[in-house]
Order: sequence, then C-alpha cells, then structure tokens
Amino acid sequence: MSDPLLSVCQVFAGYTGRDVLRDLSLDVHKGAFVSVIGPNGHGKSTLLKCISGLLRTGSGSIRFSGDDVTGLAAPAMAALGLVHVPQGDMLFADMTVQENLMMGAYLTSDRAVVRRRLDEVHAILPRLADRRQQLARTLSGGERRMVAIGRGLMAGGRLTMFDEPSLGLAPVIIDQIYDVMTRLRESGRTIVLVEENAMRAARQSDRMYLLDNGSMAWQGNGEEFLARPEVIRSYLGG
Amino acid sequence: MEVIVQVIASGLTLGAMYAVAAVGLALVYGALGMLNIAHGAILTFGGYAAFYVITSLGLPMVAGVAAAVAAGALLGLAIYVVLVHGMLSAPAFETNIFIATFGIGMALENVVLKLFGAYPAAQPLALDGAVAVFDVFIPVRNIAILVAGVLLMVATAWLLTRTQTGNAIRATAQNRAAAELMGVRVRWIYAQVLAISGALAGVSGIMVSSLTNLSPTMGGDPMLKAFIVCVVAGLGNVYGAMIAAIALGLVEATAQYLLGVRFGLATLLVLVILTLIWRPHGLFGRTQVQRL
Amino acid sequence: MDGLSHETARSPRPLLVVDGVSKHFGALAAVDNLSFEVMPGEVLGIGGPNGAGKTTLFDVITGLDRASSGRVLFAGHDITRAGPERICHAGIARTFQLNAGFDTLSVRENIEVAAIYGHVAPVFPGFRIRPVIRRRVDAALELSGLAGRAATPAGELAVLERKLLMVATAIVTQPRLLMLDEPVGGLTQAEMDAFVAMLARIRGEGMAIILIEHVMRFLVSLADRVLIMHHGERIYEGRPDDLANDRRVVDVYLGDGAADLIRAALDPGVVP
Amino acid sequence: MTAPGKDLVIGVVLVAIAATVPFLFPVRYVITQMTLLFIYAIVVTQWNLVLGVAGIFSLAQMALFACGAYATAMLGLYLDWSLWAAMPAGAMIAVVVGLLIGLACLRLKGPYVALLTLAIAQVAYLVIITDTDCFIRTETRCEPFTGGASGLRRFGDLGLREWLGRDWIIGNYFVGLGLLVAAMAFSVAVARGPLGLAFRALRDNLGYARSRGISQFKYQLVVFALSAFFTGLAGAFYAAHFKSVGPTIFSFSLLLLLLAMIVVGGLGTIWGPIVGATLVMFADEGLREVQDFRTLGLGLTLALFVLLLPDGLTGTASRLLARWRGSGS
Repeated sequence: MSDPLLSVCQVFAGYTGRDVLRDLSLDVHKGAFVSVIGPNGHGKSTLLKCISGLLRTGSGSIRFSGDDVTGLAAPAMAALGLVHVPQGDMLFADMTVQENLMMGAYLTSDRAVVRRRLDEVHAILPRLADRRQQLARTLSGGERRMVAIGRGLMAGGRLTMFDEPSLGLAPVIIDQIYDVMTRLRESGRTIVLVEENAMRAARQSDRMYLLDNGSMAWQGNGEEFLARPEVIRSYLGG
Repeated sequence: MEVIVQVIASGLTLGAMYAVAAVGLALVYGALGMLNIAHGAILTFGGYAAFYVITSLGLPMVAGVAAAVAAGALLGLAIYVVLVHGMLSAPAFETNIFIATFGIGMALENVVLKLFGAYPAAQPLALDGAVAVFDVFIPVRNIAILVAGVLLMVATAWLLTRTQTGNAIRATAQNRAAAELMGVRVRWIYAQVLAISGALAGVSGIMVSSLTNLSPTMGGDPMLKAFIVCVVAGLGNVYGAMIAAIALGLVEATAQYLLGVRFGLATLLVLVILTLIWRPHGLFGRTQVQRL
Repeated sequence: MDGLSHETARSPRPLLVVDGVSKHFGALAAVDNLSFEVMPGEVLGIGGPNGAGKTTLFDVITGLDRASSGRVLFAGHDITRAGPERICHAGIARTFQLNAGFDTLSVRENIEVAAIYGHVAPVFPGFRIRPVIRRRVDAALELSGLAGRAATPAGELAVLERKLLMVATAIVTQPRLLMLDEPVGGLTQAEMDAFVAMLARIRGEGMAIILIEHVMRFLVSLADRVLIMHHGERIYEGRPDDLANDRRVVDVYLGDGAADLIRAALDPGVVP
Repeated sequence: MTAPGKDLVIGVVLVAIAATVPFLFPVRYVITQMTLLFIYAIVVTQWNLVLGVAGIFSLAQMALFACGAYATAMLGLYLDWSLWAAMPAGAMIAVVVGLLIGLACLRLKGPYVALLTLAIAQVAYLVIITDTDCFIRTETRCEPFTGGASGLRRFGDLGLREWLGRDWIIGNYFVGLGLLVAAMAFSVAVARGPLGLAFRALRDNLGYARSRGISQFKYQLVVFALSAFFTGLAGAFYAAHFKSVGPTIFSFSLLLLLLAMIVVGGLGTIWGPIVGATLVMFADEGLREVQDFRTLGLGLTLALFVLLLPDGLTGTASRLLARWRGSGS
C-alpha cells in the first residue's frame, strides 16, 4: 500500500493544563473518505485544529504528503493544500458570498483556475450563485454552511477536512449537505469528515475512527461499524 | 446663502481632513483591535517630513508628499515591529497597546520638539489663492484638501475591496482564524495595515499643517477628532468613519458659525458623549453575544 | 423576593416552571415553545445534539439572555425578566460550559466572592469577611475537594479543578436549584467518577439539579428524569432507562435506522 | 504573616521614613516636591482601584482631581469658606461627578470607556480655557468664573503660617502625608476586602460575576465614587497647598506621568502605585539636567514596561518571589 497522504502519529495536544488529545494516531490515504466520529467534547474538532495548524501539538508528529509538517502554522498548511472547513462556519460576515468564496482561493493566483473552480462550486451549490452579492451575515444557517463548504472547495486542496457540516441544521438541509458530500466523494477527493451522527457518516466512509476521550476507541470501515451495534450503543452509554 | 456656502465649504474641508486621519485609526482598530494613540504623533511627523524635504533640502512639492507618506508608513511599521509583534499574543492586549502607544506618541512628539523646536512653522506645501463660489471666496488650499481627501477615500475603498491585500485585510478583521485557514499570513497583514494607516496619517499631517501651522503638538487635535469620528461610527468601521467624518466636519463648521469658533470641539465632544450613552457601540456598531 | 426563602423543600409545588419559552436569534429559533417543570430535590438531565438549544435555555432561565416569549417561574415567582444577580439571590446557581472562573483570584477568593454576594445582596459588604462566610467557604472547599488548592489562582487550574470550582462557587450561594452545563465534558472516566461522587454529596442536601450533558452514560446514571432537546424542541421526556429504546432519540444521535439496528441486535427473537 | 499584617508593617515603615525627611533634608524644594509626590501618590492609588483592580479603563481621574481642586478654590474665592471646610466639600463634589461618569460608562467596554472618559475630561478642560467672560472685577482686571486659561488664585490657604511661621510648609507636608496614609489605608482595605473581590470578579468575568449575584450597576458606581473621594481630596489639597489652580492639571504630560507611575509600579497591585509614584518622581528629579528629554524618557519607559514587564515592578517581584518559594519548598 502506498504511503498515506496524511499521517497523524501519537499526537498529544490540548489547551492550558489539559490534554484533549491523548496518543492519537490516524492515517488518510489519497482518495479516501475518512470520518472521525464520537460524542461531543471528545476532541474531534481539536484534532482537526491540530492538523490544520490552528492549534499547536504538544508532542507527536504530523506528516502531510511525505513531509513532516508538525508545528507548521495554519497559513503554511493551507499553502501545502490542506483545507479545513471549520465548525461554526467562521465566515467573513461583512463580505459578500462571492467575496467569501474568492477568499477560499486566496493562494491561487491563476485566474482561469479560480474561475473554473467557481463554476464547479456553483454547479455543486447552485444556491450560492443566486446569493452572489448578498452579505454573509444575512444568510440563513443552511446557506452559511454552503458558503463555508464552497469556500473550502475554492482552495482546490489535496485534502479537505469538514468539521460537523450538518451541525445545527434542519433535516432537509442536512440531506442536501450530505448530497454534496456524496458528490465530492464520487469526484475522487480526499476527505476527512468529523461527525457526531455516526450512522450518517458510516454510509459514506471508507474508514471510520471512533474517538473517546481524546484517544482512538475503535477503527474500521463503514460496513464493519454498521455490523457492530455494541459499538454504536456504547455511544449512548447504554 | 453665502453663509450656507461658507459653512458647507469649511465643513467639507474639515470633514475630508478628519476622514483621512480617522480611516487610518479605524483600519488599525478593525484589523487588530488596537487603539493607536501614537497616530497623532505620526501625523505630526508627516507634516514635518514634508516641511524638511521642501524647506531644508529644497526638493519639489511632490518629494514633500512622498516624504510624508514614507515617514508615516515607516513609523507605522516600526510600531508594529517594536510593540505590536511582541504584545499580540500577550494578555490584555487592548489595554496594554493603548498605554504603550500613548507613551510612544508622547515620546515622538518630544523628538519633533527636539528636532524642529517649539515655534510654529508654516507648511510650505500649501496652495495660495481663492476661488469664488456663489460670491464666496473659498481658499484653493481648502479645495485641495477636499479633493485630496476624497481621492484618498476612493483609493482606500478601492484598496480594500478590489485588491487581494484589501480582501485579506477585511477577512483578517472579520475572522482572524478563518483568514489563517485561507492561507493569509495574518501578522504580515497587520504590519501592512499599520504602514497604510501611518501613510494616511502622514498625508493628513500635511493637510492639517497647511490649514494652520506646523507645531510639535499639532497632532493632538486632529487625532482627538479622528477618535471622535471613529467612536461615533463604531470603532473599526472604515466606511462608517468616512461618513461620520464628513458629517462631523459639517456639524463642527455649523457649531463654529452659530456658537463661535471655540465651541466647535466642545460640541463634538458632547456629541460623542451622548452617542456613547445612547448607543454604546457607536452608530454603525453591533453588539456581540459572548458565551461564557 | 423575600417570600422565596420560606418555601419548604417538601412542597409539592414545582420549584421551577418553564412555560412556553422561546428564544429567537433572527430567524433561528434556538429554543422553541418549550415547557417543563422541576420538582424540589429532583435531578433533571437535559441531552440533545450540539446546537439543540440547551445552553440557550440555561441562559434564558438564569437571566443572561431574555426569552423572546413565554414565562419562567421559580418557587411561584415570575423571574422571566429578572437580571442574573436577582435570579442568583432567588436561589438558582449555574455553571458554564467553557469553565468560567475569576482567573486572577485564588480558589478561595473565587468561593469567597460567591459566598459574600451570591446568597443575598449585601447592602454594604464591609471591609472584612465575616466568620460565618469563612465557615461556608471552608465547607465548600472541603466538599469540592479543592482545599489543597485554596491559594492557587483559578487561571492555573486544570479542567477538572475548574469544573469543581464552578460547582463550589455555585453551592456556596446556597441555591435551591443547581444548573450544570456539561459538567463532565472532556473529563476522563476516573475524573467523571470523582465528579459524580461530589454530586452525590450535594444531592444529599436536597438541592434540585438540572444538568446538560452529552456524555449519555453520565446523564443516565445521575438523572431522575431525562429531557432530550432537538432544534429547540423537546423530543423525549421520561425515565432515563427507556432512553436508548426511544426511536427518535436514537435516530437524532446516530442517524436514521440506527434504532432498528440496535433493537434488532439486542432482541434475539428478530433476525436482522 | 497574614496579608493585613504585612500591609501594616510596610505602611508603618514607609510612614516612618517619610516623617523624617523634612528634618533630615530641611530644604524647601525637597519638601515641596515630596508634598507633590504625596498628592500624586494619592491620585494613583485611587486611579489604580478603577484602572487596575476594577479593570475599567477610565482616563477621567485628572478631571475628578480638578473637580476637587476647582471646587475648593471657588468655595474659598466666591463664598469665603475656610479651606478646611472647602476641601471635604470639594471631595464630595468629585464623588458626585465620579458617580455620573460611572453611570455614563456602565454599558461601555474597554476602549470605548477610555475614549468617553477622555472626552469628558477634554470637555471640562475646554470649558475652562475658553471661559473669558467677566465674572468678578478686581481693581486691575476682570476674572472669569473658572479662572480661564490662567487659573484661580487668592482663595486662601490652610492657615498654618499663623501657627508654624516659616515652618508652615512642613505643616502642609504632614497634612499631605496624613491624607496619603488615609487614602492608602482606605484603598488597601477596599482592595483586600469584599469590595475588592467584587471589583476583581467583575473585571475577570462579567457574566459569571453577575450570575454569582454581583451587581455590575452597583459596584461599578461604588468603585467610581470611592476612588473619586480621595482623588477629589488630593485635588483640594493641591489647591490649598499651591494656592492656585490652573487648567494645566488636565495636560497630557501629567496624565502620562501618573499613568507611568501605575504601570511602572504594577497595575492592579496593592503597593505598586506608591512604589511607582516614588520611583518615577525620583527618576524625574534625577533627570532634571536633561529636562528637555523628560517626556521622551517617560513615554519610552511606559512603552517598555508594558512591553517587557506588563505586571510592573511589584507584580513581577511578587511573581518571582512566589516561584522562588515554590521551587524552594
């Protein structure tokens, strides 16, 4: 098997006085759809922040496409082609939808490439084309999520990480978001998905990691997960 | 009629002048959450830089403007390198940078005093003559200030909305972490913002001194007014600051006409006090919800 | 508010009544026409996925945020429009999700300030801390197990200690209702056990408790009754042991079809 | 030793040193400067309550000082009050103004507080210096109500000359020292006691503090009023001692001096402001030779301290001490 695109190795990390991640390892191969599941507050978002450089790792190492990228800051990770679509969208609230999308392609200087990606994003998320000139702060929750996802796609990175893209949305909208996920998967992108809703993630995933209290509790593929109800049930503490 | 033209003309001149100073402050506050009290001193430096280049070195006016811009930008950059870079991640940044730039501002003012002396000097970069509008003679320098002010506002707006740097500045101001995820090197943006703000202050120094005179303490009054403009607009709101500057310039000119020249600033101060009591985040500001 | 403190804990009347409360942020309904009651001495667990409106509900009850509509009654008094200070004095104390603390104050000072100001509003707090306050502070330090850390600034505490400190500052105000917002989020199993032990000691004193928690095994082990929220609405209210059998709850947490899967796996009579 | 015990020892030692100065150095200049130091020290200890302990970024302290000074001068000048009566009255007026400023700042945060209080101080300054209308007419000229740009004079003094003759200045010295002791004792009691806890709790986390029953409304007004009292009294004594008041007390360089005292000593610490006031004052004297560079030195000092020692000298010292003890045990 070829070397993984992203490899997280024995990482400890956290905030003052506390490790949120403990001895955590994970691999993501090119073209794979990997999901990280687990109840809230168990370090899923912290893991993504460590990978994208928003948070310093305490110890352990992170490799991205063969290079040691441990300790690199977020802009440098972005320049390497790592895209992080953060939880809570973190849009540029006083910029238009279009400007938000263009910020996604901040590091891409080739205008033709940017235009092609914009067309792609508009094709996948047609609502964004209609809302082009609207300020991000005036959008509904679902539209904001789509801007956040579209902004991530505009970077055209080699690995895209989504942090709970269905969080706080109405069921109909969640379905739409997952349709987008499916299409991205089919287009062959490498994706890491953080999700609290395990069943939903399981249907998509080539590989699943279950996080419990900052360490890996279980890993396997989606079908294995669906076949093991006791793992599912431990989720609810039963 | 003549009175109205007079008041509007002088109000617009004042407004354009305040706008140039206030936009610099608003940019810095918007991007970094930093009140730059040294802004007035930078403005003074700009005025004197033009004076020095034109009067002492005998270079042409354009060189004077360039010198003011360069001096302002360099001082802004220096403030970033010396103070901001080290303090950004330390606790209580907002309070501490306020105190630090207050100190630096006073120190810079003292430097000007040592270099050029306490006596007021005339700004050589000033235009003479007047133009009649509806039988009212309006000095050419006022018109020049208005035109320059409007051009600078347009240029700033263009920079912020039409350039990659401008987009990065706005993005950083609105969400720092998200900007970093897009690949924006935030600290470099901060340095640029301080340099741009300093350059604007430098130009504003020429404007202010061409209306009055050069003196080491000349930055205090326009900076105070720029702060008033920013507070009324809501700190960090660049476009709000442009509008508020023009509006407050007109208010001040009206107050000066109706109440007497000495009540101009007092009127503005009372206005800012009332604004803050009525709307704690300024006219265009928004309250933010905080989670504990 | 004087009449409040004379109610007895055994009163059959509900201690807290949330009556048709909604909270809108623009078009979004964070809490949507929610009603429930809490009896004196009862432990109510509130669960639900992220963004279900649980913390907003706490903010509304404790006066940090205003309800868009509906009423909140505490011990028979309307507290819907009261500020957080008054609600604290009425007898509701809460903790916060992000582990709030007075970071530059020592652990002891954190508890002292709550003891002095939290029970009743002093007309003038004086220049010394009264012995009766000191005794209450000592008791709270003991109860929370933080006595050994009394002189440490709160900002230097680890997560578990910060959570314990928040509870200590809450109980020292002598509340009749304690509201805990994700009290064990991010704790290890051993730490969670320590926390449960402390809550058991508090319960002995007859205090009613509402707790929000994602960690279901914690919620289930502690609560007398469980309420699950989703999109600001109640989707389940009842006994904790029935929770895992409730179709909507399982689906909300795990996704469509998970309920069938679990039922199938756990019921030997049915072959999936 | 307990904290109050330690405070008492430090206080007694400082007072003992200060009490011997007029006899060891019976030089008029030294005594005057020391008296001025006492006045500034009172202001910074009280300003520290608002700025450091309560964390409210108010720049109106010199306006409150001016309230006390001007009220005393005016009561003496226009109503012929004894300054001993006018001083506490001036302090009470400062309290009322302090309450109003506190009320105006209630809903504001951080930098907005700084700008609002600065605006209030500037309005007061402008009102005074632009006042040129004749209020009373002496033989030679006419005086505006506030004294205008040149200030107020000839409103009497503390009357110690009648008792002490040419030693009246030593009398004033001890009045100043007495006021400083009272102000310091008061601010220590406030900062170390339940009130200080409330102020610091509100500063550290407003929402959490309110949820623990601390009223922001009440205690923000209390801290403004308390700190205004001794600040106003210091202003009143300033007027009585120097027998004149002018608008220079609003100047930015004086504000810079006082702010430097607090920051050098340690913002929010108990003894920092006094230590800072003394050090800055002595440094200022030492640099008399290079008077021209005074503002430059002060400004750079302020910036350097905030950059390198944001806890000031006493804050840093006590932290190092704690670490040293921690590693020792």
